Amino acid sequence: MTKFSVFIAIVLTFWCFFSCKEILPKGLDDDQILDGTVEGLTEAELIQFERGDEAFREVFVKETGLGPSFVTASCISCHAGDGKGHPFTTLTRFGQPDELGNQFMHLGGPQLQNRSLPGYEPEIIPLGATFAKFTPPANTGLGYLEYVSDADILAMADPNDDDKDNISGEPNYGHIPDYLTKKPDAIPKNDKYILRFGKKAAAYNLLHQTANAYNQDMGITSSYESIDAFTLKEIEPEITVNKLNDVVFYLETLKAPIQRNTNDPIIQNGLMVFKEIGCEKCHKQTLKTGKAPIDVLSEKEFHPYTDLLLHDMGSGLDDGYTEASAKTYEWRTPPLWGLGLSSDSQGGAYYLMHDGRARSIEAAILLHGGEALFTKTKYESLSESEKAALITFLNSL
Amino acid sequence: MTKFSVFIAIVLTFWCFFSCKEILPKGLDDDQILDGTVEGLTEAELIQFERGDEAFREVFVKETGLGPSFVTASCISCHAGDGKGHPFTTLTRFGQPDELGNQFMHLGGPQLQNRSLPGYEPEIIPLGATFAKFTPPANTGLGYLEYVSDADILAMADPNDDDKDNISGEPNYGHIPDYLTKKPDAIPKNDKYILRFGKKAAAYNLLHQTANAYNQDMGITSSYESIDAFTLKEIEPEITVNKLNDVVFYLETLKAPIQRNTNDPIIQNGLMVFKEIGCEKCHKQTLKTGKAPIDVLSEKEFHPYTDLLLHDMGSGLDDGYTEASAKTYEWRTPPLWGLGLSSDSQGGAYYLMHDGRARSIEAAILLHGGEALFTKTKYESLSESEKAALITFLNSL
Amino acid sequence: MKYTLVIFLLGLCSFLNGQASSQSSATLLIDSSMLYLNSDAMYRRPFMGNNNLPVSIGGYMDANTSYGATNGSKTGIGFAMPDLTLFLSTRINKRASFLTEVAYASVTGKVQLRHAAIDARLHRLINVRTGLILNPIGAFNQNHDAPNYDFVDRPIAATTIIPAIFSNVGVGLFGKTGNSNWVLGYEAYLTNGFNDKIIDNTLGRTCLQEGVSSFENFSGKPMFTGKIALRNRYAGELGVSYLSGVYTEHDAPTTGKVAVLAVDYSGKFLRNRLLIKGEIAKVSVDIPTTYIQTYGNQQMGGFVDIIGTIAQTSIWGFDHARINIGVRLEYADYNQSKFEETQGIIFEHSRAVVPCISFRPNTKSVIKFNYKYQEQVDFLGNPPLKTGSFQLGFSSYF
Amino acid sequence: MKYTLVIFLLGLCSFLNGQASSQSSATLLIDSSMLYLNSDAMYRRPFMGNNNLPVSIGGYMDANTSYGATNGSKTGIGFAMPDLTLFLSTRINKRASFLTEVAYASVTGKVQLRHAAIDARLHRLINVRTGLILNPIGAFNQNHDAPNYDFVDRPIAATTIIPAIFSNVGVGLFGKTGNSNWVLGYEAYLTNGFNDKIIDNTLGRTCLQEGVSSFENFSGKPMFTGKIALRNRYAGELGVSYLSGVYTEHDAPTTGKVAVLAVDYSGKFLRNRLLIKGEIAKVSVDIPTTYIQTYGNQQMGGFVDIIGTIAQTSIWGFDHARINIGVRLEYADYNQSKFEETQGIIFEHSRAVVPCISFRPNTKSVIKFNYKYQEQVDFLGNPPLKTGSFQLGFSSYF
Repeated sequence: MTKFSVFIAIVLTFWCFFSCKEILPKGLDDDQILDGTVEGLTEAELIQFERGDEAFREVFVKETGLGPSFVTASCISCHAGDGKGHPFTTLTRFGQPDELGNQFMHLGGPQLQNRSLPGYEPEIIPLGATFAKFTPPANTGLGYLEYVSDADILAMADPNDDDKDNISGEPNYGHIPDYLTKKPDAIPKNDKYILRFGKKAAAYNLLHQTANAYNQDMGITSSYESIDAFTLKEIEPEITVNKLNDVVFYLETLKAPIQRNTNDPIIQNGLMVFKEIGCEKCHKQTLKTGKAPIDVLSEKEFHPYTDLLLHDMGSGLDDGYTEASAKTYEWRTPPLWGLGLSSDSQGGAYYLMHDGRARSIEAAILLHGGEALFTKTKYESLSESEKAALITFLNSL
Repeated sequence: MTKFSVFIAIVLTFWCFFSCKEILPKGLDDDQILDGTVEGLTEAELIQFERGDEAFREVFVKETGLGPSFVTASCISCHAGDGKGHPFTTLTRFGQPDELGNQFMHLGGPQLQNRSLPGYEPEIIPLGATFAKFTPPANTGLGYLEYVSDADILAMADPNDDDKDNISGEPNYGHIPDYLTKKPDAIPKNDKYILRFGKKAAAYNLLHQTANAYNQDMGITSSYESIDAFTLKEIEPEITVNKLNDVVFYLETLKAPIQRNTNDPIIQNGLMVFKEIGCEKCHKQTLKTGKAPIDVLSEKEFHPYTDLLLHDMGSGLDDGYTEASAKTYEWRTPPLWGLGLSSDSQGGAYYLMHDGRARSIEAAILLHGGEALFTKTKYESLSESEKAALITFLNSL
Repeated sequence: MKYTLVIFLLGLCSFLNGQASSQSSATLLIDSSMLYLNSDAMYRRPFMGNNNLPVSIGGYMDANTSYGATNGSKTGIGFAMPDLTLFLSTRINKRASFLTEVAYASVTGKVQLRHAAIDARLHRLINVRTGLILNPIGAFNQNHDAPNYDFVDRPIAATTIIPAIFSNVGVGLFGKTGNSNWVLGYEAYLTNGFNDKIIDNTLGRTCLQEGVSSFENFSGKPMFTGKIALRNRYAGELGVSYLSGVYTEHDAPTTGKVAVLAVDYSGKFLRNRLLIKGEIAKVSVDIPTTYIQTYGNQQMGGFVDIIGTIAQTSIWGFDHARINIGVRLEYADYNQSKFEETQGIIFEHSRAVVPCISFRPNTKSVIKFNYKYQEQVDFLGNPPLKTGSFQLGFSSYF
Repeated sequence: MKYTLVIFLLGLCSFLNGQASSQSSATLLIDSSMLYLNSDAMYRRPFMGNNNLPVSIGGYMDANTSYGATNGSKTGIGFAMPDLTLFLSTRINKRASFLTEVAYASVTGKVQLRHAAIDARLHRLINVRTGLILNPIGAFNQNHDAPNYDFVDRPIAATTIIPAIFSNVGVGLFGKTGNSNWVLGYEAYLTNGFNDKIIDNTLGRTCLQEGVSSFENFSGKPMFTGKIALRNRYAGELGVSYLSGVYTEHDAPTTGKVAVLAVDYSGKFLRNRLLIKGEIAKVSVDIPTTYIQTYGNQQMGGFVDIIGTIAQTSIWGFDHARINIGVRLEYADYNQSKFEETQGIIFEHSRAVVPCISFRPNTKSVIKFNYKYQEQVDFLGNPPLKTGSFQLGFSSYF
């Protein structure tokens, strides 16, 4: 029966076609993506991580409490692949140029809900307010950053520049809401606590950050942050504390980004340049966690390239907007880990610095002013190959 | 085919029939009904108004928290068409003749839940308590009354009758529960605030009134008023704060009643009589709102015919029952707007004065005593045509 | 639930083209030359036997659209399909038959059983009916098929005073006697009855429909429904029906009595060119005196349809097509009590007039054009809610 | 509910081979020597008449299993039965017929009505259809039966750009004209349409399917769906269809416009050994400017199936068994807008290639073996989600 042989031939042709492709597509290697858990979680912790991951992807609708005014409808839409965000979800905060606390809370501050459900008007910036735009940061490795001890942070601080290196980082101190548990190793000053998350380090910990984000980014109230962002009235919780805790746990246990090609001599050279010209004075290569309630995060060394401190970044980056004790020109050193993978979550492009204005890593370096001016100048005087090595190194993070 | 002509004939007959009626019935004109919104609400505000309207119509059942003891099962059953109520839903409050606060709270005071679910006993007035009956008031224009400033109210007060006109109105002062936000322009006295809603002006604002009404009229607890009226124990909220806020917003944005036939000379004459014989000393024609969080209610003039003050109404209206600083014989001047439409919500009849005992406008006038005795006497001495003009005027409100 | 359907549907599968041969279809898979195993059971159900008695299937569809206004607020145009039902009947043996009516509830997506009972004849006067029974209270409940009516909506009183469709699990007897000019029939059933949603409902008024509890009986007391009907060939049919039961709360001792008395009439005159049909019902419900008076203890309502055929002719190949005009007058008073406080009457009533024109190509189908004018008065008697609407409907048996 | 179905389904069972006698069954309880009473109504429905026209019942089943991986995360093997449907059709009279399709929704356990309409013919060019109608937008929606396709999954664009199965209650006209070489047909319906779940959904993108509101119309404005199709004996059929309506929130004044334009083609060549079939659709939805840009106001998608018969032979007693190979290419772009902030394009698209081999023992049944490679790109255009899977399916009419 010749037909049967035709059949066999066709099947073989098919097979050729298949073998040319990834028949069962593999994922990218772990060092090519930002998501994934820290190693060593227990099974119970993995279950909670999965729940948090699912909650992180939840798209809210009218019925589940979205808005009525909001920035976006899900966590994931700002942090695709757990990476940095896109100008589309860049948010705006408004306030005032002094450090006496936000004067516009009764007018819907600090955050602008620039979108709304049909039939509702989105918020607009009130007259007289200053504002800054914040691009969503990557989520990875946040658990490590959360458990760096206050003592370690203070050890890196040098508010009066006692060592005369022009770098005078200091922590952001602020009052924290009652629903937050103080860290056992907290070192408060005048009832104010060291804050560490966010562009201006205005969030105390990931619970603070998450409860705020649900409330201010999506208009989702919780029993922690129960004031509706639209009506400014206290309303029923729209998510449970359980779900909020799951998301916090998810953020805490997302793995730290993994550096690629660490043995490449160009990259090793780039790291040397990074240290030589002074980048590492703020973008500290290595930190360690203190005691953490999650075992695998306890007393671990890691490489975030940040000191979690505020630095004067110069007038070019001064938006006239303050949070807690951070001045208008002060920004928290952003961790550089995961930098090389940023464009995979920003639609193939770069949107760097706090508001995404830098369209490449080099552009970002060149925007450094204030305390970083000296280092930026040094960068400019590097040879092309040194510059290339530095950029290659940064891209490997 | 003659049958076809028969058919046509029939259709025409039908058409005649239709044309004799309102085929698609029109509603009554805006000045003939009490419901409807104040003008100029935003789309978002209209949405909230609609939600509040729906909640106002909700009939509670066992499953949704009704009772077990209650006065009625829905807001609307006391305020049909947003107008005054009927003796069927006239409620009873009990207490004592002094102003030291309700002594019967532990026995289910201040309000009598005179009905109950099958299997439960309704409440009875405890031994030794005095009581008064309160007919449900109309809801219209309440938002305007809510935002009259304390200063304006105090300006109308004359507790010691300094101007010697026999009229000595004073505000009701009382402590207010924690869940209420104080008005920014509040003028407290010894930690007590000016109350303004209700027959004896015992409610601070519409949220106070509404949370109380859910609790005491229907046995529906909220996180504001969480003590179950039957068991006197704190229980889970049976409605959400959201819904409560929607109903409050609904009440705030119900339009003010619109006067009819204002150009009719008889009515204009009636108004003159109204002022001449002194009615307007308490039933103030024109008030204005202060700053209000709802734009369209802010700094508006309106014509409620009340001063929101307590007045001695004489022994005939003394029920021996007090609320806050109101004495047994003191009653808050009820707004007269909407008076002419009262019978459209009271089943075609009139039930006027605080407990509905007056079956006509004239009967209500004649029940005035105390501070109003002088004016009542003047009324009695009017000519029939003057009396008729006054009544016609009142009916036009 | 899932399994139910899977099995059901698989069973039906074989149906598609197996009609020609009454030889049972799926049995080819059972080799009768061998002994049967337990696993063969599904293929050995009696319905697969060769000598199964015939089954009939049918149903009806009812779809409509309307446009109207209530006190000045206009409704737009929307389409609705309130009814899609399926009937099935089969003769079980020479003395018994099974009949069921199933409806698709379009809003919930659920299938709703309206009737499913086996009737067995012992004698012309003594037939036993058991299963889910359409209670014979009034006439509409047992004769509710949309294609039988020239009006788009069901009668107000026959759905909100008497429940409709009102069926309960139970058992009872029926029978009739007579001759070609007169017939007298009776029905008497004991069934499940009502729960306390009769008075614990969000309508704010007594409503039997809300408390129908077809498949469970919390009170432990059966409900009685009975009817006597007399028909004369010329004068039409007159029925008197009575319901007596209790309503009760789940897990509570509280029960109250419920009674309904209904009288119905239908007659055809002028060689079937004039139809007069109507019913009137009176409901009594025990309401605790401490409960809200808006839940009345007496209700009354009824309707009358007058339909005349104005043309009977041959149109589009339909030999006996009819054009009817008619009118329905209806009234429902949900609360016949008086206010304790004032001794004034409690209103809470509704009345409507519905002129209609309809086209019936044959007896199975009807296209209906109605105008409905309705006034609803609240319990205090305040100015009514007036609704006027044009309704276009289509109902057909299939 | 359980009882409902059990009883109903058991009842239907007996249907299996009961067609032989058109003599009706249950009427034994109706004594025709006497007058009928109202209570006889349930036994006097037309379907019990002796001359009832035949009813046809059928359906199809679709079951499959698959194994694959998405970006390295493997799915295990699972079995699914996405479709189990039942058809019922009956002729009401010489000008009208009723047809319904009911599907068992295996996930929810509900019975889902897909189509239930009465068609009445006034003229070859003027037929009226009323009831729950399959809206003729694209070709797949009206021709969705799994046994007609050689692919396990439904086309992406025909289910996520155009809704499927998409049916709404309404009324309309259809008709056709032509000769043995050419035919031109049209359809035009007014039906219920969409609610605001089109943009208020948990998918985070505009999706017509989410907003289908078949049985209720909140907007008060009917939706129009129309199609014109032209077929040539040799060149195949080309259809152009258009949908125009609004979507709305319940109890809110807000409405937005929805429009869909679709073009479909199918043709058979080489003596039916080559089949080409495809459709392309463009969706426009008004989105408030203050809403989230991930909910796009323009969508576009389509698919093309190319199937060739490589063997037509006699196997296992099937005389005309066929072996087909083919491929489906498909694409769906859920958001054709640009970001306001960057003027960069919004991606949010999906594309797939699906080679297949299938075995068709006869025209009613098919065994399908597919490989499906799909890439999904998020709205920012980040590296895609890649899925590859082997799918084995079986679909058959019954």
